[in-house]
Amino acid sequence: MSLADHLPILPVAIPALAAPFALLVMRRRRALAVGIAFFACLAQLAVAMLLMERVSGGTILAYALGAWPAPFGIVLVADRLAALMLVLTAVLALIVLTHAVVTRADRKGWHFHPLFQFQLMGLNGAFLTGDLFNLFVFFEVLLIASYGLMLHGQGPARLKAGVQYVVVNLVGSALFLIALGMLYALTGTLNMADMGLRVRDIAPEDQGLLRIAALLLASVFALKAAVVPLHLWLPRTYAAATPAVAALFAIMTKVGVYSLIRVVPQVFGEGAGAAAWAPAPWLLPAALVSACVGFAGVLTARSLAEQAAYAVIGSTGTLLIAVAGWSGASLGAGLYYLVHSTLAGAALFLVADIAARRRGSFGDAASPGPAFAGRGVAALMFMAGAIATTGLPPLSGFIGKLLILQSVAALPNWGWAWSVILGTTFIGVIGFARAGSAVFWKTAEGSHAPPAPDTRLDLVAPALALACLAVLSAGAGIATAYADAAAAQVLAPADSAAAVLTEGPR
Amino acid sequence: MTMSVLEGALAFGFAALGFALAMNLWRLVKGPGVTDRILALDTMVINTIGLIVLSGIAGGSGTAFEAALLLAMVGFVGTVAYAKFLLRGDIIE
Amino acid sequence: MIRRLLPHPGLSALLVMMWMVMVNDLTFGTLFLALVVGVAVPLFTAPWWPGRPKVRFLPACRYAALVLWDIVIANFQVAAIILFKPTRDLRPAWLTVPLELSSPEAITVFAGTISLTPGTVSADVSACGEYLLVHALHAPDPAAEIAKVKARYEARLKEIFP
Amino acid sequence: MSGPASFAELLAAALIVLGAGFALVGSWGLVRLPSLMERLHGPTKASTLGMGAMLVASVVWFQLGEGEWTTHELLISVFLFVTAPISANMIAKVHLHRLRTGEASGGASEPAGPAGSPAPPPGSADWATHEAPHQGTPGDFAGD
Amino acid sequence: MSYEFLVASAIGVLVAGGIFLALRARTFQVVLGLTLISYAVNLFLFASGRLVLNRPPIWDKAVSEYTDPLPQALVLTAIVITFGMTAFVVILALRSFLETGSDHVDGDRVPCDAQDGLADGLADGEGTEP
Amino acid sequence: MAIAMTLLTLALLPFAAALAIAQLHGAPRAVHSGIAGGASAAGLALLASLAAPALGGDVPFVRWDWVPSLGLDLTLMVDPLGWMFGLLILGIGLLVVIFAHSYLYENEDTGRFFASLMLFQGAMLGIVIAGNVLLLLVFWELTSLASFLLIGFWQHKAEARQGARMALAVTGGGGLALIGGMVLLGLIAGSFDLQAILARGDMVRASPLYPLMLGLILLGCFTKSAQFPFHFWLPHAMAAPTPVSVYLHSATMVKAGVFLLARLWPVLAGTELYTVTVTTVGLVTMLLGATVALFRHDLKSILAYSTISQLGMLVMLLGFSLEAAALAAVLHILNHAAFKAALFMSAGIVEHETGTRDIRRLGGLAKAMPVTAGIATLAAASMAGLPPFGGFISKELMLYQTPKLALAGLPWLLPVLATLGATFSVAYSLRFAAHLFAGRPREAGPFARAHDPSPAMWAAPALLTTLAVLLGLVPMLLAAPLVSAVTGAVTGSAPPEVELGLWHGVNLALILSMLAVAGGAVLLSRHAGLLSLWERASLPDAKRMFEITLRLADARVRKALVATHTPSLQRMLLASFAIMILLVIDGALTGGGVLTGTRPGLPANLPAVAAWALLIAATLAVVLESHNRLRALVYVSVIGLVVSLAFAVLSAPDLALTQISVEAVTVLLMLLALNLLPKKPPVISSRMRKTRDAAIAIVGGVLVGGIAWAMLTRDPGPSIAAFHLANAKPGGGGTNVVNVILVDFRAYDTLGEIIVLGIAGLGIFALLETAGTGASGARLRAWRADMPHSPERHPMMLVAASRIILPLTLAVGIYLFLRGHNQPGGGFIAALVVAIAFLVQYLAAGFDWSDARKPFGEHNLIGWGVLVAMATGLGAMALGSPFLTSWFDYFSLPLIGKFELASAMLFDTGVFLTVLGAVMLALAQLSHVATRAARAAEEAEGAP
Ligand code: NA
Ligand code: NA
Repeated sequence: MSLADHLPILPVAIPALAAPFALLVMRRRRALAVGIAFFACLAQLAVAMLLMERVSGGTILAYALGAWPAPFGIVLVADRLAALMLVLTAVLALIVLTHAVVTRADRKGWHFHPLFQFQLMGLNGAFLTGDLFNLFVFFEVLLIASYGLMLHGQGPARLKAGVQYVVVNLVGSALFLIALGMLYALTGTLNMADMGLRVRDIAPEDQGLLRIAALLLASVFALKAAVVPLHLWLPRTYAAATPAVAALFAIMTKVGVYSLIRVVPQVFGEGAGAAAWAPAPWLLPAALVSACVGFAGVLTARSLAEQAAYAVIGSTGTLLIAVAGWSGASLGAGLYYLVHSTLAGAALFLVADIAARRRGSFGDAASPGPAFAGRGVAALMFMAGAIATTGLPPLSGFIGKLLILQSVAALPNWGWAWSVILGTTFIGVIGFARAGSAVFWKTAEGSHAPPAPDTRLDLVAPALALACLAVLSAGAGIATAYADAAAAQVLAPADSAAAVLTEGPR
Repeated sequence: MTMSVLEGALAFGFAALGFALAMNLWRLVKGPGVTDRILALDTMVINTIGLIVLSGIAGGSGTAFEAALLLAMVGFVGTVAYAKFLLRGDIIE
Repeated sequence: MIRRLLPHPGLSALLVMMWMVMVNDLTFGTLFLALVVGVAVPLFTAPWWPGRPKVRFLPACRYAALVLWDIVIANFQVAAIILFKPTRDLRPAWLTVPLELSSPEAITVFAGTISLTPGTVSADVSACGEYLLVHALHAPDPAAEIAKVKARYEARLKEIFP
Repeated sequence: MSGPASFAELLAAALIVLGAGFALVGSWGLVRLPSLMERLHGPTKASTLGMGAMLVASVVWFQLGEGEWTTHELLISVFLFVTAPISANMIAKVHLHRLRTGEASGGASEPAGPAGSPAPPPGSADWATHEAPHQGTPGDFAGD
Repeated sequence: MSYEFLVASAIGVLVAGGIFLALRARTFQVVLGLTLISYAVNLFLFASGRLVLNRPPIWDKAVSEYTDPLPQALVLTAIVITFGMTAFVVILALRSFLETGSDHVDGDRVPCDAQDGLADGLADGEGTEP
Repeated sequence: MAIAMTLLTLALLPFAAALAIAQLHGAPRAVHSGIAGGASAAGLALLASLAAPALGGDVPFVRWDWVPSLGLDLTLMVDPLGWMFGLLILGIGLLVVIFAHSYLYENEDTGRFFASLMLFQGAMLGIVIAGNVLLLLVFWELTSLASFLLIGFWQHKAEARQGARMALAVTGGGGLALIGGMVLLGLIAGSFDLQAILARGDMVRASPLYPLMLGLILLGCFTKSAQFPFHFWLPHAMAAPTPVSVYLHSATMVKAGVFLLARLWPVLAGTELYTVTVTTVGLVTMLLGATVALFRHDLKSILAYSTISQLGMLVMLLGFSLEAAALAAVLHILNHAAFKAALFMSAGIVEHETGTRDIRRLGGLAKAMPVTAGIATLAAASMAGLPPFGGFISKELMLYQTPKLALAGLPWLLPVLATLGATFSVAYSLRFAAHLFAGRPREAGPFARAHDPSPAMWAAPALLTTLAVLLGLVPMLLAAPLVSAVTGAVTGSAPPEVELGLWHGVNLALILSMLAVAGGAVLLSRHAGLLSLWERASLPDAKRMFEITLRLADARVRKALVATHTPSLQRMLLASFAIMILLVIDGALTGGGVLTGTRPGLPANLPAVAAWALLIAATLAVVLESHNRLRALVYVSVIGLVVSLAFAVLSAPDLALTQISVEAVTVLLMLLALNLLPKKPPVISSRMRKTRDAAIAIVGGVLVGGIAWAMLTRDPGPSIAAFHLANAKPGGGGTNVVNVILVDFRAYDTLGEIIVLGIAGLGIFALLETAGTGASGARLRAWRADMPHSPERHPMMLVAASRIILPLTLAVGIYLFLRGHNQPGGGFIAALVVAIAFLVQYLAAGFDWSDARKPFGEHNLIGWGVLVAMATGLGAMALGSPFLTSWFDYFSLPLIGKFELASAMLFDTGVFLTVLGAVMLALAQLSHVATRAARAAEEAEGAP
């Protein structure tokens, strides 16, 4: 095997090596740790792009770990969707890392860089795995790393929110294991492609169990995706986290969405009898309510970070409206919107941090404060982030929402979907305009300009995020074509099964 | 089918240990002090070791041995930790 | 050199024996590994065992046999007490045993012996290490009991830990 | 069944009955004896002769019944013999401590048994549970 | 009574106890609840290989039937992960208690709610004609 | 190709200018206005170059792909309608730039101003030259955003911020409806290409979705064009600098709605629904705007309401669905642009020179500023529709059309109401001129300052007024060809013959027009009385209602949100459990099947039942006595013990070992934590809550237990585990199949698992390292044990025993590690055993003393452990196999005999190191945390 054949493992191996190296050098040579972190992120981006290039033609790369053939060993499956998520993660990671280093957020607590790399390892692993139990393991990796990152810097609010975040996710993990146990008991396999084939043979008297497993598994993913009413953990967690970390967390809810997209068509698709598409009827209503609740939060949020957190809920809801269609077009629209909303959410958190860093004691409260250095630029960035998040033109949110509107128009409940998507956009516009004009336009009487921040480089990371959104908008033709192809691939599990379940090297 | 001597002995052993566990449970719930409960737990661990040894004999496999060995070590650690907690609060000072 | 390699020879011997028993396999390979463990582990743990008590090996073996025998006998005696002696006839007592042993290891073995033989439990040592507090389940004559443990165990232990 | 096997069976059976019996007696003591210090004597049976007999039964059975030497069961006994007195000692210390603090505070956090509270040792020093050991006393090699 | 019934009912009782405790108001109880739930989950996952007596999955020439080893490996992984998570949450709960002086899971009002008072300053005295 | 480049340049020029201005943010005002003016002029030139083909019927057109799957293409086209609007946008834009250059003060942020202005220009221009309706939407919303920036330019002013937000909310919100409508339109028509859509009018109007689509599109148009009841944002947008008002409210922003109605005329117009709705809304708006305008006092407010009124008229005309009416609308668009821009600029000049815009404080300005007075008066006359100005012609055309439509079945209604509107128009127009310039000054202050500005400032309005006049005098020369071509483009048919002139003989229109002029004069003469009447009537203030609605919505939503989203863990978990229960019930009810399977059960013996009873009792005890924390912990230990026993008995020795050792470490951990927590806190849950929770708990328990029962009573199907059993020895080199799965078949899981532990260790370290500082440190230092302590730290017997227990346990650890591949054991269990060995040492001899003698650091253990495990995986890659491919072989040495070496052992070493490091790190950090806090405080005190 040449190095190129090992491409699928590298997104996991690189951070898994970088993290311990960073850990071992961190205490004495911080600069070296930062260097390792940046190098690792760049390498991940390069690998992810290479992978994307390899799979964009429709090839599905299966990598049998330990050379044990699927379904007996664990396989990594790199298809278009996985590659897309990997690239997105790597891009986001670079942006967030830049921000953390520039604003010195990485020095506010212990072990930022190892935790950050482990977080990336967890994310990449979850996106690549073709094995359901392995998905659980990497969920745990990314969760435990996220606990560490979420608490980075500590302080009472973060600790209180942290307890809730951790406990809720522990319950989620427990349910994941129960669902896993049921699925193994019923199918005798853990490989998702294999499971998708074996569910066809399940006797009618066992299909009730299979359906329960499907619903439980979907609800675990919904918990991670912060779908209403399983979203209650998110606002405070994200608002309390260090902004750089919250920006990284923009992708955490997407892991839940990704898992739904990955697992439901493959395992609980047409052949699954009573369990076929079991989560689908629950998903659309939940998605609609999520979008409403999220943007209601955007309307009434009292701080920019809180607003960004609710925006994450809202955009995940919007995204799931598309996913709930389970058609090639709607899923393709959803994937495009997924990429967009991740970057947009990150941008919002980062801009909120710019304001918080410069407004002194006023922080990022959505109320008037002092006139601060770089207010104009920050205002523009906030506006751009808000435009992207609400889905106004010309940024990618608009294209994403148009795609979703068009793709769900063929569904029976399109009226609801349309009303919610357009209505929440309206609410979002009002909310962002209010908060933005209060923070970036209005000056509180008697407030003195706080000292200028130690660095103006903190504008770089949000600018990068926004630039990515601009690229995503300008290149929307290519991006949507890729997203559509990825969706088509996801919805054709037989092809993926054929690619994964070929005899391995042993 | 008649029961062999060994099977009889094992049945007695299982029953005796089962009763022993039940009596430990009674002391565990009854107390009255936390000291009694720790003692009950300690005894319970020993009876469990006995159960594992007996089931090893009954099953004809030696794989239960490590569990018994580990339980012997760990039961001690637990008892000492509880005691140290009650004596000093901070078990590792 | 030997002393540096084998900080606690008794411990090393014990470990070799224990390894052979544990692995349950009487071959040269196992013995080799047992010797490696027997040397390496005490070396590694030496910092946590600062003293270096001298132990006489043969008396120690004799002592072990004696204690085993006493355990068997005492078990039956105490079982009889638990099963048949009514609570009101029970004469539990605290015994304050003056100690002639001085090293902590020796006192611990002495106290352990008293605890292992049913009917008596070592509860505490005085702060200066001069007395051992023992609880007896049924000791109508505490003084005799104290004399018995001192004669039967402490005297022998003084030989083992000179 | 062949001769040796049945002998092994008999021996093992006897040892099992003996061991389980002592375990039962120990636990029964735990239930019926009047206070903690008395009850503390119960488990000693279970962990010494009770376990010992059952472990020997296992050795015998595997040697004579299955034809393989298994000695590692004895190791469990070694561990129990090393640790059981320490466990008992620590529980007794807790008892003494709670007895004394209960008396000091007037409340009865731990009832004294029929033997009552132990008298302090002759001399100036108290029992170690109640008094921090002085310089040069046994437990003091470590720590501090 | 079968082992199956014992295990299934034990799982049920553990889950019920765990849920009840997890819904309590203090971190310690919640942690206890999570512990109970994780016992249940480990047993559940283990049970997915069904129950078998005296057939440990240790390969042996003379034995042809074994219990299913895979769930055991999964449970092992799950136990380890659960342990890490439990350790983390215990210490997090303690740390949160130390920082805030309260071990209530819901805690006091957090900054983003405390800012409700600032809400009036949010907009520009809306509703009044300039 | 040349056309393509021209179109592209035309579209991009304003944006490029905006970018350039933003880049040169710090440059002097002249640079900014120069770039803006230059770009506008260049745009005009480009547009002029397109005049011949655009108006000649050979529409310049270019198309690039953008998002093909969406139907969103970059299609640009300049048809007559687009050309005319482009002319207005660029022409008036240029004049606005010139005007603004003088109007703005040097210290103002001209960079931001002109950049926003150019952004707006680009967006507006985009709307009119977009050849794809989705692209049009892009520009449409962009105008809302750019206008938000422009209206809010003076961000320090509350009214500017409010006005900007309101404009954004209304026009942006309407834009969203428009998005819906346009997407629907595209879906109905089967294309988003404008020309394709325009060709499919019949198909669109026949669609059952037509009414919905029409409603949505009209919402977009009406909000943008400030039609009733969405008109209220427009007057408040006057908080913008006057050049902005000129631009937005004469020629551009508000005209976008009118433009779109005209643009989609061939598709939308003609149905009764369309005609009635659009006409009525336009009529009402016209009347309302005209009426209110008469009673406003702020010059710009007067003009704003007049704009509303004039827009109402345009909308009404387009609603007629008649070619002649469309023609009138087109002409009036030109007229309105000219006179309204001139008027706004005049108002700006007046404000600039006098310092006020309140018409009640001004008067007689004709003397002080004759040029301005002349310009404004002529423009107002055009607005009033007096001959011989352009406004007259278009108004007459309008009145001429009114009888052709019977509203509510009444043919006279429309002419009457339209005339009434015209009457008010005359009145407010005349008032504007008369009250401002005629008579005597009302206040001395403003008048004293007043004088004509420099020509640079009045040149632009002068030019516009000239146009307004000429449009009346020489309409055939100036407007007819354009109006004809544009009308053709609007109606989608051949350009009509156009006859424009001041005199058409005496007809109804002329009579109505005369009536209006007379009525207007009367109204103006009675203005004072009417004003007091108006001010006494309390009319609903739309803006106030908007604000109140928003405020109320905010308060209500916030309240609901706070009520449902209090960060309550109990609520989060309740929601989670409830949802899971619902889903399980759904699955069970709809999935079908039976509860109990056919697999025969294993009969349980007495100790099994006893152990089960132990577990149940302990669980109940934990639940019932959870407030007595130490006791609860003891009960949990019992549960752990029973679970371990179950694993041991049910053929899972590795699990038993793991559970047992994890149990011990967990107890230590909990005890360490419990030391610093309250031991018996008061119970706070109410009885109700407990009952509810108990109910949920029981349901949850029954469901999970039931699932477990269903699972256990079913026979397993074929499992992949058969492969593992068959290949563990030959393929993995180990007889302990569980271990081979862990370190070989699924080593990748194990890698993740140890990393989880490692991260947990790091996270715990990060959490506790700072515990000695801040509030936590203060609390720790103030912490007093809540139970009496024995003074003895290190019990002698324990210390002595630990000296032998440590090596013995380590040996057991090594043993478990070495044999793990073949028998129960392995790296993880070994690591826990070794950790326990050290913890006993810590327990006995204290942390500091024991730790000082330890030759390894926990961080390094974790780091190296992960690296070793990774190295095993990467080593396989180096040898040309996939990551984590195992290798093993048997060797034989003299005396020692045969032994096995396997890469899995190396991997297991990594597992061992990581787990040991993580466990030790967690417990070591947690131990003596209070002591450390005190020590840290002492050091901090001693340091300075
Ligand atoms: Na004794
Ligand atoms: Na193992």
